[in-house]
Amino acid sequence: MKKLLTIVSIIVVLSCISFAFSSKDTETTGSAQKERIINSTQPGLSDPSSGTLRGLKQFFEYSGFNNVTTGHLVMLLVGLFFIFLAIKFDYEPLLLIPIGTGILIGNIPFLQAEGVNLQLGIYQEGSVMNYLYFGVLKGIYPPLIFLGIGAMTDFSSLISNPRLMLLGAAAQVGIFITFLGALVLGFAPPEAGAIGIIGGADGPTAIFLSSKLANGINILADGTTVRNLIGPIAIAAYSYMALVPVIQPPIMKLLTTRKERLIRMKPPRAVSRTEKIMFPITGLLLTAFISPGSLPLLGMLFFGNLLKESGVTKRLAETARTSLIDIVTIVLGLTVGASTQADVFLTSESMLIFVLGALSFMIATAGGLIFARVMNLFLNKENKINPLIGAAGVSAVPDSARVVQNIGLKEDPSNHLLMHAMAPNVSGVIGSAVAAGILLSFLL
Amino acid sequence: MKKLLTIVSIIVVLSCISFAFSSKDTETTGSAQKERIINSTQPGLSDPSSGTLRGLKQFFEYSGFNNVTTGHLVMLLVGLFFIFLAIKFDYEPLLLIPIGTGILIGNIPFLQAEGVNLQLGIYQEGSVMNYLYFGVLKGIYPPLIFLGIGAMTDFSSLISNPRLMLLGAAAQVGIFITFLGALVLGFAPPEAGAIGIIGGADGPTAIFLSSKLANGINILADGTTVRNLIGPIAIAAYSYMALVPVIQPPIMKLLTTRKERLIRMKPPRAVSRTEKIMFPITGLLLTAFISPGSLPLLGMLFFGNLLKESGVTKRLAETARTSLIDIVTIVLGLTVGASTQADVFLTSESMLIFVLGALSFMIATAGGLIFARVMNLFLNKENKINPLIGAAGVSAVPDSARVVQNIGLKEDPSNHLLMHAMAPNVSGVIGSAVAAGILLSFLL
Amino acid sequence: MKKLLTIVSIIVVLSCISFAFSSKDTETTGSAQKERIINSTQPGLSDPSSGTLRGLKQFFEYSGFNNVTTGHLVMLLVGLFFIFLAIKFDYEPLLLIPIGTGILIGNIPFLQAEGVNLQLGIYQEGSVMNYLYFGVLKGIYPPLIFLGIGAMTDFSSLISNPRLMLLGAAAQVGIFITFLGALVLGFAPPEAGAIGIIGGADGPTAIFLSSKLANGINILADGTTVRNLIGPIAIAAYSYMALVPVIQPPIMKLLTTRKERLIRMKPPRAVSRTEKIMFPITGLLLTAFISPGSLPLLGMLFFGNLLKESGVTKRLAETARTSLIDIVTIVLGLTVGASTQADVFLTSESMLIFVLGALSFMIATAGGLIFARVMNLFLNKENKINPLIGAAGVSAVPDSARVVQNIGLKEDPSNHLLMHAMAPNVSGVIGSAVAAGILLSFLL
Amino acid sequence: MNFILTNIQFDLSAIDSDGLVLVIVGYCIVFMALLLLYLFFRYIIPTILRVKIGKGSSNKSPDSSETNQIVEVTGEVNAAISMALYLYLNELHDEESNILTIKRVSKVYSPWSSKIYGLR
Amino acid sequence: MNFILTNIQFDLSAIDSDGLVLVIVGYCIVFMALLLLYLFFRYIIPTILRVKIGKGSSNKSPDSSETNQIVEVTGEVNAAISMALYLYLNELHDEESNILTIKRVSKVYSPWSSKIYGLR
Amino acid sequence: MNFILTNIQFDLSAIDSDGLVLVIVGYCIVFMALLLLYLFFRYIIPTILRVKIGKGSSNKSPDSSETNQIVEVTGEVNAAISMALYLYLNELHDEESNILTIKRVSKVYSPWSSKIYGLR
Ligand code: NA
Ligand code: NA
Ligand code: NA
Repeated sequence: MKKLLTIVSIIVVLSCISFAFSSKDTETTGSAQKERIINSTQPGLSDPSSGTLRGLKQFFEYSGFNNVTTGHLVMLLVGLFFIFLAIKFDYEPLLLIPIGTGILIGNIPFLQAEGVNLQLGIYQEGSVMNYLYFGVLKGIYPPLIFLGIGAMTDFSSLISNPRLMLLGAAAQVGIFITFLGALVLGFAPPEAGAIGIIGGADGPTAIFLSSKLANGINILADGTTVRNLIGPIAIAAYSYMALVPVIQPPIMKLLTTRKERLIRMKPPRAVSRTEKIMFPITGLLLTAFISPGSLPLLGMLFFGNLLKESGVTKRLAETARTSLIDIVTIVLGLTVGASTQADVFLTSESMLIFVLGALSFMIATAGGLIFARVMNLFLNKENKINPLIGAAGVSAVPDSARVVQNIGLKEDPSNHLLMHAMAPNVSGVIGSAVAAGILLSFLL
Repeated sequence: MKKLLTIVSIIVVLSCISFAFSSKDTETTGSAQKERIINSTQPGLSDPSSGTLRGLKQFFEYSGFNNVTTGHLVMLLVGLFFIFLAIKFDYEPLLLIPIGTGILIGNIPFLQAEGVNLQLGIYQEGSVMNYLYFGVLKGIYPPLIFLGIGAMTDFSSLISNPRLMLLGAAAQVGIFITFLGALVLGFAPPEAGAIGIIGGADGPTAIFLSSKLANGINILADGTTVRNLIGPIAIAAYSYMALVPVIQPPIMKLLTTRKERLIRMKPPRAVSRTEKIMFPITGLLLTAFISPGSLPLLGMLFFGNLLKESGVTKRLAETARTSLIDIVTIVLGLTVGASTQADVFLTSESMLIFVLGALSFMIATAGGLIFARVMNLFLNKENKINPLIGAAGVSAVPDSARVVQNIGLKEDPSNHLLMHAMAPNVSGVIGSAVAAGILLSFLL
Repeated sequence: MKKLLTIVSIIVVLSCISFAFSSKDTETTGSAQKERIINSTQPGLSDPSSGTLRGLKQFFEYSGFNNVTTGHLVMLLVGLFFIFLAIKFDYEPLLLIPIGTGILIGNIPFLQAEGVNLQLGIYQEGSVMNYLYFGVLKGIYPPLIFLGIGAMTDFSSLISNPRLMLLGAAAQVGIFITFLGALVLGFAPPEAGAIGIIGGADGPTAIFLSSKLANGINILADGTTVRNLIGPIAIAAYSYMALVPVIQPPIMKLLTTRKERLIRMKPPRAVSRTEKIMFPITGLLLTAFISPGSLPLLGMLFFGNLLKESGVTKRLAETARTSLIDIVTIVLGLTVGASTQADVFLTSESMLIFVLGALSFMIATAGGLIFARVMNLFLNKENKINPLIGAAGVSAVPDSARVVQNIGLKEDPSNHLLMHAMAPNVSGVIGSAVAAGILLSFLL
Repeated sequence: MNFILTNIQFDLSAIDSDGLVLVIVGYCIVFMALLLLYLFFRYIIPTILRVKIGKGSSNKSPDSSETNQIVEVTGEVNAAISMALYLYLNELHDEESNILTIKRVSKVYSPWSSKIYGLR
Repeated sequence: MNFILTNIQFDLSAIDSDGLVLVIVGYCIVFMALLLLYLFFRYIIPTILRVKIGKGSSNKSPDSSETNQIVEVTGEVNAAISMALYLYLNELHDEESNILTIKRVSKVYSPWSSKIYGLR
Repeated sequence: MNFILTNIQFDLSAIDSDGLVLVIVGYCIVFMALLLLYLFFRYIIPTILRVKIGKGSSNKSPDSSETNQIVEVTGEVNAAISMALYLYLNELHDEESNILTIKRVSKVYSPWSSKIYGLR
């Protein structure tokens, strides 16, 4: 109940407010910035007492108190809310703490006037945040994150029961339906593609694709520039990934019968070391031949996994899954958060993206569940799949697999679905990266 | 005694010599570079024996032996001296070893002639050092260092006795007095601001501010370019930070009475986890609203601290305070050291900066001590502050807090002041970052 | 036997095939790229069924299946072979796994047509690989690797018996002879210099020098641009370093008598901490004065060693030899591997480089062995050197020292040469870096 | 909310043939990619491993038995495995597993969390 | 040193009104920033925590007791804490604390420092 | 291979005076660099250390004894040292040393750490 409240509040607050302030704020900011006191040009003010007054005025001009807008305050509350969610409910804290703090840092009001560059804002040239943001804007961080993820992922469950991979493919329907939805709502095709990938439930994939398709740089066929939607898309993706334990259960219960939820699956077979080594190599070659656009993400994912499984490069795998991924996570989270600067973020597009994102997650979940039931029609009795594990196909590793485990345990406390759910869970990562590759080649 | 000798020798050697060679060296270097043998243009030298002679000559032209100047030798000695200090007396070795080695690497003489770029010097485009120096020049490394410092700092002492924060503010008087001193000595206002921050006793803050204000790039109102003072300022800041155990004690004894030095303070109260989490968040918002210019430093400091205190991002905090800060420290120290290339570093400005820096530290210490005595006038008897801890307000964490502890123990071997001194010590870091933010907004 | 087969197969396969496809592939690729379907320009295809067909066709256009050439397949096999070697025979796995995977990633076929930049290939602007490749192209990674190597190398054996350093110098003859060989085969002098350094048997040194001399950017005296040989040179260097246990033993047996191989050497003396600290400092100053061009590599090597030996910067040394070197190794290996994109790599030059590289290693080994025998002529009986350790002078740390140990043990199971072999082994690293510095100053 | 509904235009015509094609083809390819991977690991890899073993050395046979044998496990064992896997995943998610030793040591001592205050 | 004194010009007029203003305003703001932080942690945060506890669940009460209770500690205990803190800070400064185990383990064995030489 | 031989031109004239000079001078300098380093560590450093000890404090003397004394070691001890060094190098090469928990698991099997050698 508390959880439902949480998700509703996020959507409502973000959506409504983004509308309320999207048009008004620019004015406020504008007027506040008009009068910048330039010392040297003011004549006859040489006695210290009036000077001090003037100095205090200038200080006030520069301070956050003078430049604050409602938009800033809204975003600061959102940032605090993210930090609260992470600490209180332990929802994806490794992402929400950096992103939340990033939102705070990105929404400290400061003097933004023409010709004045204090090198503070993430969109100002020369600021530290701007340099760190480079890796987001150019899609460099997500592949490095995937490298680390590869070095910490065990694909055994998937290798032992490769049939379950198809569930990871089925759940990607969320991506494509959302793409259509975004088209309908007036987004340009590349923007729609980037928005659709929210349904892939993979933060790095979402950031990577939006940095390529909706980066505020590319020129569309009709001569207009695409909008920079990296911030809203990333925030939406991570928010809903954090809220997977809230979003999925009702859909899972709705789309499965009690009898289905009780299905017990055969325990997975043991997997040999050779198979584990073959997997990343085969996976890399197959997926990259089919969708070369997925190479930056999947190449790194499988490279990391090979470092782990080869058994001869343990120290590299260790570093990839600790220092390397941590450093990139810190910087990525912080800059993605900071990219939500109020005047850029609080727009009606952001709201639409949030609504589409929520739909996307629901459709993806439903897609996985329904496909699992369809598969069961073709399977003989002892090989039947518990359709709950279809929900894990959205990825959001490992949260959605845990949700499956919990729902399964509620029906039958001795039916552990986790190890089965891991297969669609990790194949969902592969599936959405392949989808990203296709969107990239068709829409770039 | 040995220590006094140390500090005097540093100042004298650096100061005098910088004068002696500031004008002469350019000539020497110039003449040595005139004649570069270009192989292909020399006709008729095709027999190997004369060729070998010619080759040896060319080798000699390129070698350090040919290009060395007195300036190089002086700086090499300085570098060796830094390394010696670090190993022998354990003065800030994590900084002095990289900086000292950097000075050696930056002062290896090599052929510098017009049209010849061997990509060796830190100021030559395409050299490795030049690429690594980018992070210094753009002020990227200092915030990352602050991230790590935040992830390793415990603000408990400050939270439990917030009154002591004011001591950290008081000591920043050194910054502003030095700013005036630098103006008097003929530095342009932005340069003077960067020099003043030496009195903040924080290496990263000093490097950050000088990279923004005195970077050799900005144009002043009168059309001249500011000088690049990053090197001298950083070296001065780190030198005096290393020498805090030498500089502070005499001033502390001079400005306090024995009775005051014996004051015992109440043990600090326990601090709850909630308060520890609230501190970085509140600190970030308050300081950034007051002085948005301090955001790059304090935003990162408090972000690091939140990673530590939130309790849900331990692995990120761990990486921030180990690999991340170590890597940045190595590269920062090395390049700051190498930026002291003799022909750039050995100037009269550098000497003035060193003198101003020493003054700055002394004034800052005095400021903290005197303010502590002033505070005592308003406090009732059982809450009196031991004014020694005012000296810790200069920051130089945790060296100056240790100095306080040692002086306190000399007067009364059972009076441990360390935990009290930590409060002004860490608030001094905040104070000088706020000051840096103000200087930045007023002088950029 | 199996080993001999291995090396022969590498050379033959790489050499022959590189010839076979160097000219043909360009045509195939060219034709495949001509017809790119641009959606918007095709009129009248609005019904979904024909649209789907068209979409499938476009998908196929983009997929690897359409763009594959024999060159791609050859390189994929090479990549798989590298991974196989690393896992099966444990040959330098820390390098061959990243390089092998890099070869796979770099040779996934994708649509490369004029005006189409899918940001996938390492040579395409904006691709992740291209950004990561920057550090190779500018010679930034190799010095960082040397920093880590310095922080993990113990120079004791060298300090205790400094005479053995000369063996590390002698083996560098391979570099210079190969340089001549490359000139004879028609390479421009800078290219020849970069090829010669393969004989230095140090991957980072080879990459560093080729990134400076044969980078596809520099302009020669006759107006032509040097070729980009970084890929072939790096691959050759690492391949032969991995194959040191195969290449060296026959030469070692050929050039030494059984009696010489039985020589026992005096155990090395103990080395004081002071000496260990003095070594990196002296080494840095001496080598840099003689050959300033070696500073980027040796400056970092000795800096790393000083971090280790100073005893006061343990945490920096620890990070340098773990996270830092691991991260750089991962990225360096991956991008060097990916730089072998078939159309760039499979040329007759690459084949020549492979042949020259093999010769280079053999000559270097011979040089070390022969010089050891020459030294013995001047040494009195109890100080005689076992000439086998001369072979360790090629560096390839620590593989060639292990080869010496193994060969020595075969002759006399109680004669452990390893600790003696380490001296020429590490001095070989210094020697080839000095040689690189000289080549750099003469040929840049 | 009224504002939102009136403002947003649902323009169904925006879904042109190109968009539909991308959706259909795209989804098919995602399926195809994972289907291929499935087929590969269901049929080809086992064949390769079997062939290799047929030719290969006897020390490879434990591998093969692992690969092909489907182990019968009782419910209790299954539960135990799941539990272990669950724990492992938790660990993976908290991502603390690999720095266990380090953390235990580096736990900063702070007097405010000390037992002498009787608060913990 | 004579050279220095004659060469440097002390130009007091360089301190113009702007400079003085910056010094006065700047120093005040630094004070203000830390004063605000002080006031916040002296008055507002405790209030918030108290309110939260007033409203909140009982499991928060240990927190509150932590926050408000000022523990009386004898001099000896105080000394012990300081000592410990001092040690901790030393550790922090040497910044070895977090890699203690590692170092102990990774200490490279080198025969030249070995006891069998009888040199140590 | 025929193709290769006919295609490649061995142009000996490409080795001009410049190239030869570079080879001769270059090789000499490499030798010189390491020779200088040798001479430094053979003669100058020991002298410095001796002078320092002559002047210096008594607590430096163990250092000096370390530096100058050449210990006689029997073949067996020598073997043992080599073994240890070999192990160390293995470790260095496998580069596992710095991560304790992991190492214990991944510790590569090495005959020298085996009990059958009776060395441990
Ligand atoms: Na997914
Ligand atoms: Na300070
Ligand atoms: Na070498």
